[in-house]
Amino acid sequence: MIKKKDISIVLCGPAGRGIQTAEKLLVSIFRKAGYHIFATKEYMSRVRGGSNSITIRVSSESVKALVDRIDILIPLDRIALGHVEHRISEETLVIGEKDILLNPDYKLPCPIMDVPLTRLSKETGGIIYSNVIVTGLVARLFNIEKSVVQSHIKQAFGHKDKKIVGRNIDAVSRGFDAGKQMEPDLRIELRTRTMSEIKNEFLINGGEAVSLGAIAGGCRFIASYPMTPSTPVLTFLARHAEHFQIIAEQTEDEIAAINMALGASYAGVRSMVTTSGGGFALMTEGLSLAGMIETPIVIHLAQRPGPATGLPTRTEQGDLLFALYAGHGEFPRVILAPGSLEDGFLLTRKAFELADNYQIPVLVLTDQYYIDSYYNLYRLQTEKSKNRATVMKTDRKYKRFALSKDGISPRGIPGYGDGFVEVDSDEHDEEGHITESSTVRINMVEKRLKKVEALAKEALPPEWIGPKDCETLVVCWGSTVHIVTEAVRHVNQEKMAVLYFRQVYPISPEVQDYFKKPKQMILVENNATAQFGRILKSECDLEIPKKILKYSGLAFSVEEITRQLQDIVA
Amino acid sequence: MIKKKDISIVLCGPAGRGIQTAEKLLVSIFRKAGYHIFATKEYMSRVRGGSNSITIRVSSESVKALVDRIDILIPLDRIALGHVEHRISEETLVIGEKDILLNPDYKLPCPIMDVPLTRLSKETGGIIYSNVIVTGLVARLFNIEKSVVQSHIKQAFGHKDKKIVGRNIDAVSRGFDAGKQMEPDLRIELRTRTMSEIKNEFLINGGEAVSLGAIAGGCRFIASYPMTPSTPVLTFLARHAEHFQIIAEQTEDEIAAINMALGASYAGVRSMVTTSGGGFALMTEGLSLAGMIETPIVIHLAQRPGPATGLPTRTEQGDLLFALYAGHGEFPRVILAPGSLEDGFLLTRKAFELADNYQIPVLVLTDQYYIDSYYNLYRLQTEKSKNRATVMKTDRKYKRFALSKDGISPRGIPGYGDGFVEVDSDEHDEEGHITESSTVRINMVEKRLKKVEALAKEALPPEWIGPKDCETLVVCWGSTVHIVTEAVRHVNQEKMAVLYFRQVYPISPEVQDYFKKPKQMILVENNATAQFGRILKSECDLEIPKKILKYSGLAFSVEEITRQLQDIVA
Amino acid sequence: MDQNRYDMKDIDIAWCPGCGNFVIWKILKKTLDELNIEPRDVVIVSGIGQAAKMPHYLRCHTFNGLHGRALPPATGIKAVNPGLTVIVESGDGDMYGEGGNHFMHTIRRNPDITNIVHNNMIYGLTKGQASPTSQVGFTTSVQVNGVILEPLNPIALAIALNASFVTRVSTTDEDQMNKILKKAIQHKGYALVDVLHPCVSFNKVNTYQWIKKNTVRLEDTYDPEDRSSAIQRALETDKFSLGIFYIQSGRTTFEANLNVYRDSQEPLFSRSSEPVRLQKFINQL
Amino acid sequence: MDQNRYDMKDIDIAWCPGCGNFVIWKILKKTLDELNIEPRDVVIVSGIGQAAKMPHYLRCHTFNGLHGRALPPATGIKAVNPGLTVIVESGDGDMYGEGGNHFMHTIRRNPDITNIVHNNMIYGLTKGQASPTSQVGFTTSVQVNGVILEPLNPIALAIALNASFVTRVSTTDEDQMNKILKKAIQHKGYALVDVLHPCVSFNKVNTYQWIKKNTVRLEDTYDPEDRSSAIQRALETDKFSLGIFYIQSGRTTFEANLNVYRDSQEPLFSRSSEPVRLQKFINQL
Ligand SMILES: Cc1ncc(C[n+]2csc(CCOP(=O)(O)OP(=O)(O)O)c2C)c(N)n1
Ligand SMILES: Cc1ncc(C[n+]2csc(CCOP(=O)(O)OP(=O)(O)O)c2C)c(N)n1
Ligand code: SF4
Ligand code: SF4
Ligand SMILES: [Mg+2]
Ligand SMILES: [Mg+2]
Repeated sequence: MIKKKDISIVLCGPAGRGIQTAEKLLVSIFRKAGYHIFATKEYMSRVRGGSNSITIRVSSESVKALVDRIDILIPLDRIALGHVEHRISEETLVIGEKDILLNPDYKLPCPIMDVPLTRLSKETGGIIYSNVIVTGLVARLFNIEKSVVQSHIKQAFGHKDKKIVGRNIDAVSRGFDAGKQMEPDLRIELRTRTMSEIKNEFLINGGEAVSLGAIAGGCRFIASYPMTPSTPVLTFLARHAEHFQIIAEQTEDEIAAINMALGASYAGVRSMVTTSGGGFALMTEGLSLAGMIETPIVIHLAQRPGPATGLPTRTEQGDLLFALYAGHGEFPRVILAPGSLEDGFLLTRKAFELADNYQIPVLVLTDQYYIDSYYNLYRLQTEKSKNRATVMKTDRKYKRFALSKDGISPRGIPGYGDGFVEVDSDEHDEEGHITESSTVRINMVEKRLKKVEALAKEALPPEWIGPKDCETLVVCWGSTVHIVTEAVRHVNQEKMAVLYFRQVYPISPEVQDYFKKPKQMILVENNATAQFGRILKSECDLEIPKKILKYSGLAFSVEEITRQLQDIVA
Repeated sequence: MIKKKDISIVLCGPAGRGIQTAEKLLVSIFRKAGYHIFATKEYMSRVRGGSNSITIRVSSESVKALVDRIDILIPLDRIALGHVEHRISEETLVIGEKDILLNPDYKLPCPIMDVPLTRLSKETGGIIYSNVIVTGLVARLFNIEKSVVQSHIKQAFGHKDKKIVGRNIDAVSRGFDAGKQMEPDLRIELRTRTMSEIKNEFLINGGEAVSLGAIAGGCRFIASYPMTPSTPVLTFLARHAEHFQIIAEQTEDEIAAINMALGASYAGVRSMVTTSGGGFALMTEGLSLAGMIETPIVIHLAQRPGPATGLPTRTEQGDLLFALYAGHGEFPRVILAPGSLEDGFLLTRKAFELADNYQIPVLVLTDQYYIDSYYNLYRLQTEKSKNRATVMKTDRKYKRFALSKDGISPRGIPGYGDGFVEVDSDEHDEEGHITESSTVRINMVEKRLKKVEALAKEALPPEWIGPKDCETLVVCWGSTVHIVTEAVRHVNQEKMAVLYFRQVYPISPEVQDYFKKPKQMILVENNATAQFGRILKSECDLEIPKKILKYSGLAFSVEEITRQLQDIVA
Repeated sequence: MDQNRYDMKDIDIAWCPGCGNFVIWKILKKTLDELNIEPRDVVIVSGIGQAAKMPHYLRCHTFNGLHGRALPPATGIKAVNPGLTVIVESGDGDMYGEGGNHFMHTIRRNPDITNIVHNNMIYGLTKGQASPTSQVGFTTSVQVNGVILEPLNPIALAIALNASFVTRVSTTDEDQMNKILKKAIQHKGYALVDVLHPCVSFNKVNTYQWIKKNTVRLEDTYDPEDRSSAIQRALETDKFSLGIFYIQSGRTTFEANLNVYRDSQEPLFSRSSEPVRLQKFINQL
Repeated sequence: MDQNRYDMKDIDIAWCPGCGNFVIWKILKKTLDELNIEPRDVVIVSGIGQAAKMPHYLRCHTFNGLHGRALPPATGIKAVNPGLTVIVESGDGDMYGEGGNHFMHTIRRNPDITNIVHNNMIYGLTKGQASPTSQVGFTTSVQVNGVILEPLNPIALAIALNASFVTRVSTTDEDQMNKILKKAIQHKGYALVDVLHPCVSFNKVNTYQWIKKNTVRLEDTYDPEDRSSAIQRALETDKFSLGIFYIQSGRTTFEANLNVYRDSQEPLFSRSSEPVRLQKFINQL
């Protein structure tokens, strides 16, 4: 009998074989049962075939990070088994049909629960039902009631043809019964349950967190071109465009996207684009335009491994410095990097506020791991979006680029007031007309760059997670935060803390204080060249020689960071 | 009588009024006479009208930098006079027609040589001859023989209609005679002459230096889209394409340009693009592709003030950090920044060698001031371009991305040998085929980044100009070098030296040594945010708090730097 | 021309004396005035080039964006505030070269904007390289042996893409330009107005005289509603016909298709945010 | 099909079982084989998408570049080594969407390359958004209320741009595809081969049956040398005609126009550098 507080289940199989369906069913069953859930996936850049895997953690305590460890493995074919082999230990329980999964001379280091999937699925209606069969089986192992499982199936397939619903119920029941026959010591028991706490929560992934944040931030316009892993934000806003009165347009390319969004923003609505590496590269000229015409824009940049097309469906934190310096010429910007789902919501909302208040481009940096990971979370709370520099009604004397102390000019829009709103990608005077005066040029450069000071002052400080008087401080940013935090807990609860940067540029000037006490610092980044380390260096004169870097295209696991931290502090 | 070693003449007038013709004539006359010449221009982004100016320095010693000082000013209209007013001192001699140039209540602080240009030009054939008239006048002031001046006119206009040649000779002669009548104390005498030394030299500007360097580097293909100030390199190569067997193609946009050049490079010829800010922004995805497919490419990036369209015809060093981090993902690159014309030639040649040897993108960073400035220079010497990693003949086992110790794989091209040459913008295996293996990914990331070490070792060290045991070291890069060097000579010959970076990335590791001795360091950059300072900080841990920055869209003048250096060391 | 509501005070116009741009400028101001459209309701959007400097010379709202990228912001502006009259000013390089992809896809999108292209068959601002409409053999500092690419035929292209209004006019026929521009602005949907005009500084081939000689008005009996004959006429190569080649009246505009305007015509910018709606949504997820 | 010289060993093909891409793959290999072109003389250039994965499944040289950017490198390759057979493999999103500007201008440039576009009327690799050729009303995860943009007609567009070879074929008519592809590759100049094919995973509308039903071969008497009738046929909307719409045989290719090949046919890459020539030049400046 597996008795743990925290069980990790891995589903693995080729694209198109339904592991997502199994995932959805299991997650909804576990949720209903009152467990904490975390799930994430890694998948290939293809529509059918290959090997993709989903890791689900089911726990009686809050879990938010990827682990390597597999407690229960459900591989749909032999290739799938090979795909995750390095994660299998003696304590793993593999569920599946022995003959399909193993070749004669292969010795699995762990028990296998041999399920006659071929027969069972044939009895149900075909191989495509294997995913539902194993779902029933796993549910049984977790001591879920049969009727509960069946009702989940009904709910999930309810919109389909009756025959199909019936077959799926049949499939899940056969799986359930197969599970029942298994030895009782294969049963799983989660040590404690915390039902009540979770009941009111909801499950969202990173893509949804960012999308909800955009809506909360008052986004009314999104123009984008599909690109993994950034597309979910476009599809989410498109799906709910009508409900939230948003224009969601798929453009011919990324250049059109950012320029169209800038037009919409110029005309008065909060606008965004969502993109990834190569698409962002194409937007850099438009980014520079936003800087010049001081027109707010939010850019969601979901990173994936580069250069070029790279690994389209995998993860990396490799575009940070590019994001920081992208666009020709000199102009201010802000880069936010949510690591928690809550931050995905809050920071994206804040991105719209900052963009509006300072009339600048604001980047929200995520990555595939962040976008595709989810866990249960309290129901996010909305509020009327703060908007200091709200659009003003213009008068006849209106000047779009009137010089001001803080570099911010009152923002008018066409069709609201008696003034003319004129913007120009050339250097321009206060009215927005092309100029070649070097005096005006100097004033305008200074006007634009003046915003940097206030932005730095307003910068979100990093979050200190752990004991204030730690010996070792582990520095990370964005999507790695939960992984690092869990690892630190394993290594040394008392003497190690995490410093999580959710804003990576500009950096709050107080940051140096954080670095004074700890004896040792370790930097964790999901890239090869420690890009955030360079920012800390050039912006705050902080050097962190000890680094944990990963650039295989995959996210860190808790165990990986744990091991490497142990090596360093040993 | 003006007796100086070094006279600065400024021609100023609206676009389309022939100040360039006057410049060409004067320069060829002075050259023939054996003077050193430096000239540069600043001009507006328009085809007719406005006010442009050309500064020509005529000297008995080598001069290579812009001065503010005007010894002789030739303004073609009142606006022109106003345009350069701040550069006029009591010692300036203004040449022109009083009634046209001055309004009644305006008091010029200096002598004006009142020339009846309206009458003289009317006698010749119209106002368009004023430029040639003043040319004759200035020649006379410099004691040039009339016949010499006339023969220059013949040479310059020889290809035109006889009547036009005659009129121009008439115009220049009238100017000459007008000059003769002027008081002898307005005559100009250059103190020493160094005829022989200059006779063998030639005059080229920065654009030509880069273009000749490209030809010397074996460039066979250039694809580009016109953009000031980068276009001269395209037009130069296009003009001489036939002679040097080069394909020069104007593309539909910058994206096509870099991708086409990469195709040509893949197929085996040395290829380049020339562009400026916004065009470069559009190329960043292609830059990242070059990094991924390890295909050599030289990018000439002629900077102009941004953001966005900015000041299209003006100068700035504002794209350094963008150039350094442009392109998504992580891959090596080199950035060279010629300051002298000789370096324009040598470094562009070297760019092609580096690109080929390391199979990487190499950027040559110039700016408008650099491109449009010229002086006399020894005849550059060519040599067979070095090419360590020359293209190999492939065999059947050929693998384009074979792993190797230094990260460099033997480079094959299609149609030369029995192997297949396969490149892929996705992460790929040694053969160049798409892969999702994380092991291969790690190997390939490391393969690409391994080159950085060798590149750093091979980096050109900065040049130390001045006393080795200086107290103050003035650090600069690229186009400012001559200006800074001349200024330092004015401030303190003995205790001040210049450190000129011609390679700005990667930086030679020995650089730290240069910074150990001097008591004080001063950084000079033609931008607002001290971008090179950030590189010194993040790459070499060097902080230079004292900075001289300029971001008006204009180049520094010698006097400006002199003054600011004096203020700092005072 | 009399003082009109689009005139600006104290402007220094960067165009060369004698350039066709002045004619387009004059006619544009006149047409807008005659249509009785208030400057406060007009946004002129442009890219970069000599033509694209136009917004600086008219009293109205302006968005002078990036080279080649005038159409996307124009679409964005129109989408969030359909009450505005949106006019795109562009050059042949700007629109058909750098901006070619947006040209094609904006036609497909069909926002209600008027796209005026100053077609001088050359890159003016960058001092005389070939543009996509330069004729074969035309020599420049880059095309030293003459243009070898097939000139782009914007009229045929737009009709092939089923643009909803396609016209070619010329600065040599001001009267026609004025009349047609009026219709183009009034047309509901994307309208291409390709204007032939001489670049006196750099294009020594396609001069005023050349344009005069090589253009002819479409006959009065010509029916612009017939796509098939429109494209035939567009493909003719002996002379450049002037007039409205093609009108497709029935087509819905991009904005009209947007569901944000299904129940309300209020421009998007003035709608207030609804945190309660979002909270409800979150609570139901 | 028998083993042929373009077959690769041990490849894991990423396409979905039943996808039309397999048919194009088979026919392409077969055609190249029948034309007796050696793999060593072929470069397949592609962008990004499902279609664009093609180069990985043929034994020959390959340049798998960026999304939308296949034509520029193909042009560069052909220009420096005209002896190579250059084939561009692309999807409808890749070529007509992201790559639209290169599509237009490459047609104008007319390099001798064959441009095969796998037109499945959808973005396959990114899991089913509308492409420029998606039909009006087609719903997807982004176009939730259906496509509102006018579908792009690549055939009409190419003819309007005076492409030198324009054809539409379909995976439902393998025989015709094979014959026409042969001609396209043999054609000297740019050849557009738009191939209708079903995306079985995401496009549930334009299926194999739908294509079968909605296509018809151009009649045998059809004369592809007549541009005017070609464009008429291209604009027809009731059915998609299959066949060669337009051939313009006389046109010079881009490479043939390059002066580097005027006196010598030697590919550019194998010409040695000439420092002496440059020195002379410098000495005369
Ligand atoms: C991205 C980018 N590339 C190039 C340029 C340089 N540029 C400015 S205008 C222009 C061409 C202008 O030609 P056209 O659009 O025909 O306008 P015209 O000046 O002839 O009216 C070019 C190439 C630029 N500003 N931005
Ligand atoms: C610059 C850039 N933008 C977006 C993408 C994402 N992307 C890859 S393929 C593709 C569309 C594929 O559609 P299509 O070209 O029709 O090919 P198919 O998969 O249907 O064969 C997109 C949007 C990318 N790789 N690069
Ligand atoms: S350069 Fe040509 S198009 Fe531009 S303003 Fe001058 S004449 Fe007109
Ligand atoms: S996604 Fe569609 S086009 Fe791509 S391989 Fe699958 S069926 Fe074919
Ligand atoms: Mg033009
Ligand atoms: Mg497709």
